[in-house]
Amino acid sequence: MSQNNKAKLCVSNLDLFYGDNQALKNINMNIKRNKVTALIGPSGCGKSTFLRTLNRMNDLIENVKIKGQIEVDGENIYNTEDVIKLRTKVGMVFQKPNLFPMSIYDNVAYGPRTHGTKDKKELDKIVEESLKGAAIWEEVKDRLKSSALGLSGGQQQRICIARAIAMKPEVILMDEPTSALDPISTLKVEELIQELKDDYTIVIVTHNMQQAARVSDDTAFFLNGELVEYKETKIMFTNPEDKRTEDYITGRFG
Amino acid sequence: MSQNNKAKLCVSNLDLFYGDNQALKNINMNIKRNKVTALIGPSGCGKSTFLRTLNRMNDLIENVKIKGQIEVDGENIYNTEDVIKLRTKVGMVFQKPNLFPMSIYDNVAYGPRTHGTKDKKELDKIVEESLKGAAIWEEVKDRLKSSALGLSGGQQQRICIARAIAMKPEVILMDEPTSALDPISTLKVEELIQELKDDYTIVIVTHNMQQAARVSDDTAFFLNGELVEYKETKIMFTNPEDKRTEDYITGRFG
Amino acid sequence: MGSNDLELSIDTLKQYTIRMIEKCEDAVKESISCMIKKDLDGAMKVIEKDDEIDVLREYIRDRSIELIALKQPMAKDLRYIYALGNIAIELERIGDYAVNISKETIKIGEDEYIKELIDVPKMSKECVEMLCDVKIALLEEDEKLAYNIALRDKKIDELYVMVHDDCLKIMNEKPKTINQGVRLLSVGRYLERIGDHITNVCEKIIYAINGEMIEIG
Amino acid sequence: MGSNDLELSIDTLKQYTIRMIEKCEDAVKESISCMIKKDLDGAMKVIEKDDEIDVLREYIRDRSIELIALKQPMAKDLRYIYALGNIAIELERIGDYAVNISKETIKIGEDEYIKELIDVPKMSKECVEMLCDVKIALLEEDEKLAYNIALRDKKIDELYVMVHDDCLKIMNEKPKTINQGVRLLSVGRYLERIGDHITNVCEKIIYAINGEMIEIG
Amino acid sequence: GSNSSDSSNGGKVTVSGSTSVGPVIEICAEKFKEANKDISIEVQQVGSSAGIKNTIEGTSEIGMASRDLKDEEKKAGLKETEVALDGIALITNKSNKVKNLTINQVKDIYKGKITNWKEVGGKDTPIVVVSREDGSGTRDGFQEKVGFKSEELVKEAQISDGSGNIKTIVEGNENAMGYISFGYVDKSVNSLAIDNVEPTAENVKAGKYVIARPFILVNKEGTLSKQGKSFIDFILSDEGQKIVKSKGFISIK
Amino acid sequence: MRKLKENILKLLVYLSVLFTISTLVLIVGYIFIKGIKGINLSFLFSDYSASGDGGILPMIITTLYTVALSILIATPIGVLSAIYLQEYAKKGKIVTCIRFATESLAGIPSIIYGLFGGIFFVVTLGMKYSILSGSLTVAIIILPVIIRTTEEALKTVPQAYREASLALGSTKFQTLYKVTLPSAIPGILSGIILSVGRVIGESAAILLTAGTVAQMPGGIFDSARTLTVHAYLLTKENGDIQGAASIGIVLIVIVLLLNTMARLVAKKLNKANC
Amino acid sequence: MLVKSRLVGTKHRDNNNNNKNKYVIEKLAKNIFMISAFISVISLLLIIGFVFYKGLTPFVLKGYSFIDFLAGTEWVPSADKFGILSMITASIISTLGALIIGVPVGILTAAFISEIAPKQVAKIMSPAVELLAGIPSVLYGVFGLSFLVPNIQKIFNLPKGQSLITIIIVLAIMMLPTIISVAETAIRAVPNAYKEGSLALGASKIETIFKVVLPSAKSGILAAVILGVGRALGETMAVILVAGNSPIMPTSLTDSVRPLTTNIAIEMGYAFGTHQEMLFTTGVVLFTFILILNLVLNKLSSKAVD
Ligand SMILES: Nc1ncnc2c1ncn2[C@@H]1O[C@H](COP(=O)(O)OP(=O)(O)OP(=O)(O)O)[C@@H](O)[C@H]1O
Ligand SMILES: Nc1ncnc2c1ncn2[C@@H]1O[C@H](COP(=O)(O)OP(=O)(O)OP(=O)(O)O)[C@@H](O)[C@H]1O
Ligand SMILES: [Mg+2]
Ligand SMILES: [Mg+2]
Ligand SMILES: O=P([O-])([O-])[O-]
Repeated sequence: MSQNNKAKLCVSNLDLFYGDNQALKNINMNIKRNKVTALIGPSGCGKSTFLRTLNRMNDLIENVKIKGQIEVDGENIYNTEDVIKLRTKVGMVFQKPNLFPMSIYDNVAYGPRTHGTKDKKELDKIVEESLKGAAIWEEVKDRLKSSALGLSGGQQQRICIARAIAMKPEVILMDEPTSALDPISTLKVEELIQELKDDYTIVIVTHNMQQAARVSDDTAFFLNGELVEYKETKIMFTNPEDKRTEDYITGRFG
Repeated sequence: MSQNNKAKLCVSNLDLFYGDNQALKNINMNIKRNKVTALIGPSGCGKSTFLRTLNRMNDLIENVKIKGQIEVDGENIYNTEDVIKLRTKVGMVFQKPNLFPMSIYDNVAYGPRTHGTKDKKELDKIVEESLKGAAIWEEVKDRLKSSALGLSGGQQQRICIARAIAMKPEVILMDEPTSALDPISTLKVEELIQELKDDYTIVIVTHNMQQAARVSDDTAFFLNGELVEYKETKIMFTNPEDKRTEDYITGRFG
Repeated sequence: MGSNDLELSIDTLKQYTIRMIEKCEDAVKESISCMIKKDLDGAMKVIEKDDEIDVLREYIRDRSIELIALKQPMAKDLRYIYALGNIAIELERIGDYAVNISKETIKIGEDEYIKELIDVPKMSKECVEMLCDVKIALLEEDEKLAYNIALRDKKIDELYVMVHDDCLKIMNEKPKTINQGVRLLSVGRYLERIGDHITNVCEKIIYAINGEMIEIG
Repeated sequence: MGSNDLELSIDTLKQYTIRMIEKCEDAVKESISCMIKKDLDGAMKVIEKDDEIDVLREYIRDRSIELIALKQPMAKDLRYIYALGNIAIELERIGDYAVNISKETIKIGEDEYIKELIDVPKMSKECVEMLCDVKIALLEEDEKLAYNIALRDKKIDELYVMVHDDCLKIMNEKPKTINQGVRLLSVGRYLERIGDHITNVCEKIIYAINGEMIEIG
Repeated sequence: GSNSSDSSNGGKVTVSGSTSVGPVIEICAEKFKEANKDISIEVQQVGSSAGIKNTIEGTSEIGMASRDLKDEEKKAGLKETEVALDGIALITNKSNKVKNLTINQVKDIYKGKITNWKEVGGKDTPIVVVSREDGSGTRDGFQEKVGFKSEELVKEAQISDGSGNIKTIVEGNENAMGYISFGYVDKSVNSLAIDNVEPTAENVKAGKYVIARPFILVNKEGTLSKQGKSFIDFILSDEGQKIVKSKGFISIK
Repeated sequence: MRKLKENILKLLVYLSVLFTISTLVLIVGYIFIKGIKGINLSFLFSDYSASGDGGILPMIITTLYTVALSILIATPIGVLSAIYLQEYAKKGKIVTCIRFATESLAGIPSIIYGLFGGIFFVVTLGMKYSILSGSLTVAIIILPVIIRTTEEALKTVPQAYREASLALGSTKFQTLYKVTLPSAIPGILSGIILSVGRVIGESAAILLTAGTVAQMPGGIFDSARTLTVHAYLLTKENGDIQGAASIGIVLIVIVLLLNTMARLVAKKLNKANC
Repeated sequence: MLVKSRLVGTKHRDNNNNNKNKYVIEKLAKNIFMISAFISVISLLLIIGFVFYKGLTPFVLKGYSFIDFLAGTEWVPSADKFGILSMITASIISTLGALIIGVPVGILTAAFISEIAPKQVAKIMSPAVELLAGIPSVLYGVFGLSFLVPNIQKIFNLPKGQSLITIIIVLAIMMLPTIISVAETAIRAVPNAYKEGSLALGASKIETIFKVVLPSAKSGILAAVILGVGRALGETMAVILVAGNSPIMPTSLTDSVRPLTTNIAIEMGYAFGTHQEMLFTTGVVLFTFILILNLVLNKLSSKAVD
């Protein structure tokens, strides 16, 4: 397959159907390594669906039919049987902070433990590194053993990110990661996303154009399952090419 | 009481306690007639609490103690026994569209019916007018009898507004009315709010500073139960006086 | 509100800009015609009227900042607001030059002109016509037109060279004319600058329309 | 990112603005010193170097639009971005005037000056000093300083009047000097304009700091 | 399943059937076990028919019935052993003045021909007839001796599925009349004389009190275990018959 | 007018509440008044005697046996089925079918279970009247209860937990035992406790399957009599209302204990979870 | 501001572990779960099989008429007369009667507990209702027989207290806890937002309950009612003691009747042969009622979801 050297994820000719209903139409998109790529578009345009194809979370839904190719580092993810490996490589953070009802420590250690890391010291190290990576270490280091659900929304979401990081993934997918947070927590998570891009390739779905503008390097605009426009964020928001993009981002849509 | 001629609601020296915890501290605020007043501030600063004192929805919560005065058109609302009358005069729209699981028609007719309007023709008229007032008539006029829950979030929220309007209130309180909506629905509701201010005095709580900036004439910034700054929106967002306001609206807070 | 209101406001800004352009047209036209007619009172009026242009500029500046703060414009909306803010600065400058021309008129006073004013009115006419077209370009979002208007600045530059050379020639021939010559030179210079500013306005219009910032001429 | 990044970017814009001011300082200083020293090559260089100023202006303009589009700045942040965008326009103009001065230098060429250049260097010195102080005012958000700098424009205006009168006197006395006199006049005029633009820059700095748009002088 | 049949050979005798017979057999079992500690005896009170059915199906070793075997049942190869006689007493509420009825009056009452106490010398109140359920041994015996058939039973009759229930009903309702086995009669109700014959064991034994029936134990021909046999023998022994007597039934001896 | 209507409605509500409370007080009070005389240590803890003045110890033991056995049988099956239905099964005919089956089972009157158990376990499988037959029968009775409550408990586990776990590269099974089940435990437990109550209260089905032998059971293959069946037989055969009421008190106390336990367990686990 | 204290060098995980085992366990677990699930299906099939096999034998093999069975009003097993119309009628009337009392009382009590009662009161009432649900039905029967029956006889001045009305009262009491607790859950599940919405429109608390809360909870309440119906229709032990059990067509509420369930329970011990099979047939009829009820519930609840 032709492969962009800089691209971490190559999506070609992707079609996705829920039953007979086509939710994604011939998507072609190369997502750049160590960049933040934002997916924007009106509700129901397929952002989440697209995001979830990238780590095959759509497998959980019945009646989904997928055509086309998605390559991570040149390897077609729908050719492998080993979804576990894929999901380890492509982590995900969800709209609502969805920490398990366990201690902070156990939450972050969940992934490594699942994958067989048993050694206490190693786990300690992973947990610490991940929490530091998610810029939340200082805030929680003194209460790693207390329940994670006692934290504020923004802290929880950063722990979710730490939990994802603990798997040492290469790509982190985020589906509206701040839509359940207040503005201040949102800001913190946005700052974190910016920091993370040095080490990870990040794809983020957001309803909030301002957020896309703030955090992303590239932005993709979806509409009715189509990828309408995909380019550098700063160009996208100052000078989009497609009339529909223009209308959407200036609030003239619909 | 000294009363600003233009003020619809006069709040003076308002303190509110939840048990021993003071949630509002000496609030003084004159809310102008036929203007949109936005309340902004970080989570937990008391915006919702303040809003809910204005139509005594806090009465429902146990252990609430209120000091100070709130006057609507010069009448102290905590002196009257007739909460029902107050709530008829001061309508409310909530964060999530909370339509009753009835038909669109019945939802809008709920208020008038509760207050004794039985006449079919009169109800029809009220419903139509209210739906028109909420800029949703065209979208629903052909399915007034179908369930209100089949509508999109934005439509539902506008019907909530219609339902409030049907009571012919003078003041409409809105607590984060668009935070559960997608951007396009949000836009529609915002447009509506702008239209409504010709006839109503509107107070809106929002987490979204951009929204406050977009829709309001005046903005009040709350912090830790205090009213930090309260002035014309355009001045607030271009040249706030208080350092804390400045920090909050420029995202440097916390 | 929302998009609607924003558009309204951008439209308002545009309307004000158009009004400003009109005022600049008038100012330029009047300043030169007063000069020709030696209408010192008229010149005085031009100077006074510049205040109106300044007020408009302030209004547009304030509105555009407000708009940016309150409506979070993006893409074209943003470009328009930004461009109109800058256009207002250019126009204000044009107004200032008209004032400067009128000031020279007053300083020349009742002295007879050292030469027949031929090129200066031509320049002024060209400027006024350009401004008039700028309005159309702005209203109809016509980037081609804007570009073509900007190109017409060349003609003004040529005329200025002629004015400059003529004046110097006359001054050299008749040293007595120096005082007035210098003033006429300045007037020519001012008109040339007005042309430049109109070009800038055109550039900004093009930017607002398609997001490309080009330098014309 | 978030506030952090925004600050970074506003800081970057400021840095670029400072650099632009420095370049303007140099340009003004150089253009006059070349004029005095009749260093035509130097003058040529000043003209060439103006490109750098233009590039910076473009950079600041583009960044400020981007910042507005991408970061939704409010309050002071917004005022700063808007002001820096406008300051860049003013600075570019200052650069242009330096170019114009250098062009006059070149046109005067090897001719001996019709008078000793006394006031022009003074004006230039004043401008350069003002620009230097502007940097401080900008960096330290010192609105008082900015205001005081703007007030110093008066001195430049006074010097210009002197230059103007001197030149006219000489030209009237020695008609041969007309050609050069006109040029010297222009140079004075340019420096006066530079002073005006610096004033504008100061106004904008004050606006950025406290949100008040005042007209100084 | 095979386990339990093993154990029944080992030392367990399963007995099931009539709820009238049950209580007395239970006591016998208790006494029997005192002497034969290694043998356990399970007594199920599930009704005569169910007991017989269980015995036929092998679910129980011994069945108890408070009535004679039906022909169909006999055909299944059952051997019956009469272990006691039981009188069936007609009972009325304590407050009821009627103390004696003729057998024909009883019949007419149960057939619904007499519906008011006044017709038999009592107060002017309706008679509430209480009967056991169809299939009950007590009912079978009662109907046979009184002389009417199931379908002739007055339709409005209260049907109750246990002697205790009948007693409770009669105890709580002054209009009620019911019948229960002698073994359940106590002071809480009146028991009526029939044709002036008091309902006593002696009168039954003497054949004067006619409403009576036998208590029988059945077992499948040839399958009775040693323990089972010794249990039946115990019941038939003097000690066993004493228990029978002590519970108000009539010894066959 | 509006006030009047409101007052009438209010009155209706209060009448209803009065009715409910008074029936509760009446029933419980009646049973206590009738039965309290019979309650004493020897009643509770001595062996039953057919000849009178025995205790109810064998019935208590039998009840415990039945509860333990039926719960042991039904819980794993119920919980595992619920897991299948909720976590694994694809929506389709089979699931609809299973769900319908469980729902139907839940609705069947226990007398029908009795009929079934009485033939199937007692006769066909040759288990005779035994605690085992009885327990198997009640196990089927409580199966739907356990399935239902477990399903509900699983449903209340936020989908987000599962997605989070899967997205971390866990398998479904890992997700299940590390995240989903622990979160569902309080719900499952309260379902089990509910079932215990159901088993204890069951009479018709047990009567027809476990028999009525009033003896200390030697094992699960013996027939025996549970407390409820005993209460029933006392009423039916002896008209011994007082004895039944005494057992009633015991049963009510057990039910109360179970309910309190359920509450405590749910509360505790909830706390531990949050 | 975030504290940036990240360790340097984030290495990405090499995933060379073999995940094969995990997939095997995964499959195995799934199959075990599936088998468990089928046990309930098998149970149901067995029950249906046995009950229907037994119950239909007389009609298939012995030539009895099912129509006569359903339409017959005479039940004299020893005379070979099997008609259960009166029992069907009795079951239906007693269930309906119990519903008429139990449903409104139950729903209003539930509304009281969840909406009106102060927290403390609700805290006591909920477990009390649960207790009511936990009392074995035999005890209801004992209570009914020894308390209700004599009192009803007295109050209504009847020859006997065993009657439809007694059954109805006992069943109504017995279905109360079911209805209350299910309806309470349903009412509690009504989003607070509805209540606030209504109150904010100037409605009073009672108006809110009757106009918004109860209608919103209607699908849950319906489920409560249907569960209550199931309980009433299937109740045996309590009814047996208070019904009087005369197999006659009821003509008034004071008649003794024999509902379907008691017919089975009362005679099962003594029945054999055709008689026994006919009792199974009674079970089949009962069963069919319950299944129909279930289907209706399913339909209704799926409708309510829409
Ligand atoms: N599980 C599903 N089954 C069937 N259709 C689905 C499913 N999930 C999503 N869809 C449909 O696919 C389309 C895309 O949905 P998707 O959730 O990807 O949109 P989205 O862009 O994420 O919207 P939002 O911003 O509201 O989250 C929608 O039309 C939606 O109705
Ligand atoms: N019912 C209550 N009982 C006790 N404390 C309460 C209650 N409701 C709110 N509070 C407290 O009062 C303070 C103000 O809460 P309020 O809900 O008004 O904040 P808010 O500004 O609306 O926040 P948000 O933006 O998160 O909605 C908070 O500290 C909160 O914890
Ligand atoms: Mg989505
Ligand atoms: Mg709030
Ligand atoms: O229970 P019985 O068979 O003896 O009536």
